[in-house]
Amino acid sequence: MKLDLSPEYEAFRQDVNRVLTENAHLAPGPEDRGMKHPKRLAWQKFLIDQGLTARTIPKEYGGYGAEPDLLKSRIIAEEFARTGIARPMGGQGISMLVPTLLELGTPEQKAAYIRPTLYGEMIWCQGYSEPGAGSDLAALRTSAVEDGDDFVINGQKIWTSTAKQADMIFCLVRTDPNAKKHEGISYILFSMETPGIEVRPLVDMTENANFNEVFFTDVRVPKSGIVFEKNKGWQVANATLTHERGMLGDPNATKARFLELVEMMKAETLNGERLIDNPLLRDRLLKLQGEVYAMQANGLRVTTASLQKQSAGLAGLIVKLQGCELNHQIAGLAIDALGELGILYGEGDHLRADGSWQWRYMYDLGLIIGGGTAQIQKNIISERGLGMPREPKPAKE
Amino acid sequence: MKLDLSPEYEAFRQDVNRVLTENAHLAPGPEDRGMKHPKRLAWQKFLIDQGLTARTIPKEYGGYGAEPDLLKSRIIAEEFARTGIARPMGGQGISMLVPTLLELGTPEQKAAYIRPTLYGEMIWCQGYSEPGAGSDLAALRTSAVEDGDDFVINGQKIWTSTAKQADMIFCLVRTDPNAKKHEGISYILFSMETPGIEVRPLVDMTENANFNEVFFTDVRVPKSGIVFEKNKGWQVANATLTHERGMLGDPNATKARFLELVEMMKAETLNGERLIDNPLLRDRLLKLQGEVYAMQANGLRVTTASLQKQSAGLAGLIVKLQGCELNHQIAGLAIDALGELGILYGEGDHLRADGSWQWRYMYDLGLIIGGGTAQIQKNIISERGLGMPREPKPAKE
Amino acid sequence: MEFALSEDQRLLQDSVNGFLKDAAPLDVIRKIADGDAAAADGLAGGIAEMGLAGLHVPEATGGSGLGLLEACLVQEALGYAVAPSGFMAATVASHVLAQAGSEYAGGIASGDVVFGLALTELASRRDGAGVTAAGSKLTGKSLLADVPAGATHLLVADTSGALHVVDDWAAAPMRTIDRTRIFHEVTFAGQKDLAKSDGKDNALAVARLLVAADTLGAAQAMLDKAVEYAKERKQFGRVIGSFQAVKHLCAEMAAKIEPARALVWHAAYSMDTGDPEALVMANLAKAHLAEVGTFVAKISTEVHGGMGFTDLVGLHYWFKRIGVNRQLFGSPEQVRQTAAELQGFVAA
Amino acid sequence: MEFALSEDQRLLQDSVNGFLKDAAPLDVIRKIADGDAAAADGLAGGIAEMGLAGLHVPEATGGSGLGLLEACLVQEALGYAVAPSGFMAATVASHVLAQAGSEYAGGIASGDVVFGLALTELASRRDGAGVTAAGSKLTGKSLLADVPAGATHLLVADTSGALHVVDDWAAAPMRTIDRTRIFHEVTFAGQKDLAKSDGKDNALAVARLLVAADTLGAAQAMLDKAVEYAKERKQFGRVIGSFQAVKHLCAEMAAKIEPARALVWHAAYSMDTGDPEALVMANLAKAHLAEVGTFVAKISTEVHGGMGFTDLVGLHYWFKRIGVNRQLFGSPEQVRQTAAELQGFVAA
Repeated sequence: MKLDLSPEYEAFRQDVNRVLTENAHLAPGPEDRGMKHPKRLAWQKFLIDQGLTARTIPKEYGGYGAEPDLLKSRIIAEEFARTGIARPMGGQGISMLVPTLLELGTPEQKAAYIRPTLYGEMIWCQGYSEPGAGSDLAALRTSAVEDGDDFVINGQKIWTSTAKQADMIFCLVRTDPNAKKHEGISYILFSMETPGIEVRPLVDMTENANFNEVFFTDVRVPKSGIVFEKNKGWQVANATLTHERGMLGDPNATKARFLELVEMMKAETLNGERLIDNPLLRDRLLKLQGEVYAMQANGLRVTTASLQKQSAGLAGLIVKLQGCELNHQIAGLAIDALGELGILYGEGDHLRADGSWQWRYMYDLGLIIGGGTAQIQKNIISERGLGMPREPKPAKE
Repeated sequence: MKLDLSPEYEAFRQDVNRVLTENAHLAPGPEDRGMKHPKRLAWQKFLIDQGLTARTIPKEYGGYGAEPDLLKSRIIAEEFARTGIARPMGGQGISMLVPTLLELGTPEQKAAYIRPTLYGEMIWCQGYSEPGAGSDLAALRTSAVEDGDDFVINGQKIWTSTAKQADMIFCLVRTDPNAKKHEGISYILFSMETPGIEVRPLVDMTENANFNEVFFTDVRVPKSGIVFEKNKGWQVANATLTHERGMLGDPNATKARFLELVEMMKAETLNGERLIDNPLLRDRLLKLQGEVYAMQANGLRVTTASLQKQSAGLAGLIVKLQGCELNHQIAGLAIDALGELGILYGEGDHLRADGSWQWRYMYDLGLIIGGGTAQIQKNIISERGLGMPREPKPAKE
Repeated sequence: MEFALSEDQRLLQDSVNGFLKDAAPLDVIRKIADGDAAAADGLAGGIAEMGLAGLHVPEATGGSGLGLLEACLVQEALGYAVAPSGFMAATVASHVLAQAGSEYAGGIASGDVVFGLALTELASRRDGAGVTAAGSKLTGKSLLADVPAGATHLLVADTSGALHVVDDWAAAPMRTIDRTRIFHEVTFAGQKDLAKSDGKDNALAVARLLVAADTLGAAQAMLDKAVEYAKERKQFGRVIGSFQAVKHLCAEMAAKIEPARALVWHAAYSMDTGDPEALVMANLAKAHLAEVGTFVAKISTEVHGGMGFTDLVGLHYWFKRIGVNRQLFGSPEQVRQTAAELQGFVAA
Repeated sequence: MEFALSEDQRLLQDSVNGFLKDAAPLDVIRKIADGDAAAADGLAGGIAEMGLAGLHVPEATGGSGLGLLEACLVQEALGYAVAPSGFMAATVASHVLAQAGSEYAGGIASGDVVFGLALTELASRRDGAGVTAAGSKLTGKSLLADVPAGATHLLVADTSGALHVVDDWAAAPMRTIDRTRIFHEVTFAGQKDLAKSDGKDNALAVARLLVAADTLGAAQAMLDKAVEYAKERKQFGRVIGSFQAVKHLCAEMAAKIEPARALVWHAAYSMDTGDPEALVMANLAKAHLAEVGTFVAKISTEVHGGMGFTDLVGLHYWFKRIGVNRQLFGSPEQVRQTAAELQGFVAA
């Protein structure tokens, strides 16, 4: 066990920190609105050139071309968090599509899409879930019917973030209605400019439209958009799905929220007494601290496992279930501690932290549900982690 | 809504109280050991003569022969609780077998068994559960094979209380191995003196043998012991099973335990401070008080429903699940409040309340499990109470 | 001995539920949440026509003379429909003022007087809130006051716990997660105190009891919606209501709601019959329903999956109703503390 | 950066687990619980032969010089096997005494000295317990002292929080639900204080950390047994482990145990490396494992159904181990209070 860094990595951390702080003036701020604001594009290019993002992606596709080194990637992420300087662009194009193309894309697809995506010139959205296919994603029904060199797509997607801004979509469609449900699906790329696509914002309980519904009516797209092979879309999607699960429940973000809560409870008072001096609120705070520290240590185990190219096993499988729940509880304590001020939202004199505790309380509940509900997570933990049997298939009635 | 009693019932309560207090000297005490101690038998006879037990059972079978009046029965129970005078005999013979015989027994069976059972001269035990048939009681395998006028019984029962003291057993056996599992079962009565019966005490986590295992090896018993009809035992058993479920989780007993806890927390100190003055322990106490009062009020709803010959619906179905869990939590808080003294058990200077908090903590966990685990209870609540579908039958592999 | 609703009580329940089913369906609630004044006035007018404001006003002073049990049934129905109304304020005010022998109770019944509540500081003072009474003049501010549209008077608690009536104040809206109900920050600059009462414990107990009933209704609605959704929604070729995990989540909600309902009824009945434990029960009801409600709000949303998170089915209106109720007139911990003090559990 | 066990650490784990598998199977534990001295001595002798007592004693004074992380791995193995031992006392004593530069540490390693702990009153005083130090003499009593068979010395805390070493005391056994471990009430009537230390915070942190590791092992055992049982036990024609409800109960246990293990390791590593947050983490580990352990003990028993309640499978030995550990050296609330004070969260 060794948690401090070797001199080599310590030096790397200092380099990263220096590059970021010396060039902080180049970073975009909240005032630079729009995903393609020139300042954002320039900052993204700078970060790639410096190897601070797209780090391990081959030079030929516009990446920095470094050897994979998870520890260095972790150091970079930590320095962005520590300095609070604007992070590189994220988005599902960079986090999910690019790895997929690198693994399974045709040379043409790689050449056409990876570079502009990395540089933020091409925004993507994801067309996976449907109203009738949530936990049971493979039940998706959006159809793609062959017609000459094209597919004609009809159907509806939901939970599509950045659909309004997206230039392109990577989408799961059913290309063989007669095959078993996992075997008739294809993974296809096409332009959001294509006629017949309608995007409707999906307002949620936070009052924001964090997601959209996307409707396809006779959308004609070229067959060349298929990734890997027709009817092999399920395998293509799974690589990135697992990737997505990993993204949820980052213990460092949880730790940061917990520390915010501590500061708030030191600053706020109730009937003239600091909230943190209230024994009941303090005990709840300390209970959560135990869980926060446990999840943080668990995160170190998971990172170490990936550094050593090993599976983290249960330690990895439980992250989403525990992490999202813990974030929800941290926000819940903050709301209870603030009492009648904790339920304020939107705007107003007495509003605290822009209502972010309430926003988190609701949004984290959405994350508990999204990307595999708690029930799905428990199925996975018990079956993959504990080797318990799957539920028997129901008898046909 | 009306919680106080009408004058008629108030008068009845006073009569009951008078009879009990004036005759308290006749009541047996802990020193009068043995279920058939003369003093116990005499007290039981006195209580029946006074209509304070076996109240609604016809005179011809040795009962008091009064009209059913749940409110009067409730008043009687409350007066026994209030005065703390020795209650009438209970036991599964009186609580479960007698109602069954009254409904389905032959004239001979009624004549032979009900009176001695009521008077405590005949002790019964129940042979239902088996090692392989717990939640899934209908999977029982103890076999009864016809041989002339007899059945020859082989197999094993478990969770049999008072098996050591019992003169007789009411037992579920499989009389048709080829029928569907619910249709090959018979309900049969026979003597525990019959050769081939072995009783082994079943020690549990409380260190006591609250139950036994009973082994049958070629036990030959007369067919005349069958109640109702051969292979109809499942229906016979169910009437009494539901009866048993009702018995668990009495809210008045829970309230009494809670009040004990309050007194304990007022009397005991930690580092010189009364336990009840500790804000964390007190808040947990008040949380439980809310649940205790809720279950007590729920109990009033259930009683009222039965008074009005109506089904209590959900209010009745949830009693066992919530009640046992609440008792377990009350004991759990008592243990935490007593800290290092709360884990003492058996004997010793510093032991509190004879270790009854620990005994309850463990025994209540047994009750959460026994007579239908929490999982079974939730199935029942969701299916019978909320009308949700049963799980689909698994496909044959 | 009968612990059940009388025929009249069930009729009252049915009539209020029936009215709200027509007058406050989800699309009306949405309009009100979006600030549609006509929709809000329409609902308020309908409720006024039912004469609910005078429900708890003694018959002698022109009211219906019904008890807090009936009031809780009405409030439960309002919570079930997430309908905003001045009913809670009217009921708390009529309870306190009738006890104080004040003449205002009659005005509440006739509708000439509409009361609001500024009692938050009885439980918690933050951001310098708190009203002080000097002579017969009030100064200071109260947060999260419940000021119904058209309110003519406020029942105000000062920092000593004494209650006052005023007919003049400055109000600024306070926006919460629950957009169906508007709360206010009210400020007093020497307004005249028209009547004084020391019924603080009663006022808090009644207000908290009604909030408990409101949460009970909202929680029952969330359970009903979850069960209904689980019976329709299909995944993996089965309705999700046939999965044991989903069934058990629904069973757990029901197992908590049923006894909670009995507790609210029992507490209200005890208040009406002057049971010595009445105030304790009313406070326990508020704290217990806050916990049960929070559990149900989360679990029902989870059973709804992604739909529960969206605005499409509107489930969040009930989620937010329960979330706001949890904090009104004191957090669960504060309310349990009151119950402890009422029982002498707290060292003097 | 590597958060994982080293090769040596895994070897240590395997050797201790392997030894206990042979030396402390359930039937041996049953014998010990039933007071079979030979069985107890046999196990104690085997553990002594492994030289575990000196594990945390500095090499300079003849010990193995291993850290608290290694000690936690050993304690976790002992908890997994519900095996009684003097290891916890030896480790706490050697930690405190080595820091105090006392010569006793060497004796612990050689086996000439066997330490017990009388530290309960650092967290809680009840029934008039408490030891006072006047001059160099101790008087008073300590409850639930951990006095291993053959103990020659005790590490004793007085009411001021100072620690003392004594080699003479009167002891009366205190029987708990856990019959595998015998605790004692120890009484002092002017016994001589042989060494003094003020390492109170450290002593508590180490003792609590080791209890956390012990509970971790016991909880892991209860999860393993539940999963194994659920895969074998059939009801309704299926192994119960195929029912979603049972699977989810097991998943919930695993989801709590995995991060808890990481917390114990991290806390131990922090103590070994002198991390400024070390004491906080050690206390959080004790409190957190107490909660996780209580949950797992209940749920694993439920998964075992009636069998879990009986003595037949002996599951209750683990249930009781966890139950006793929860209260040792302070209840969860008390331990969290310590963690709060260490962070300056408590108003002076």
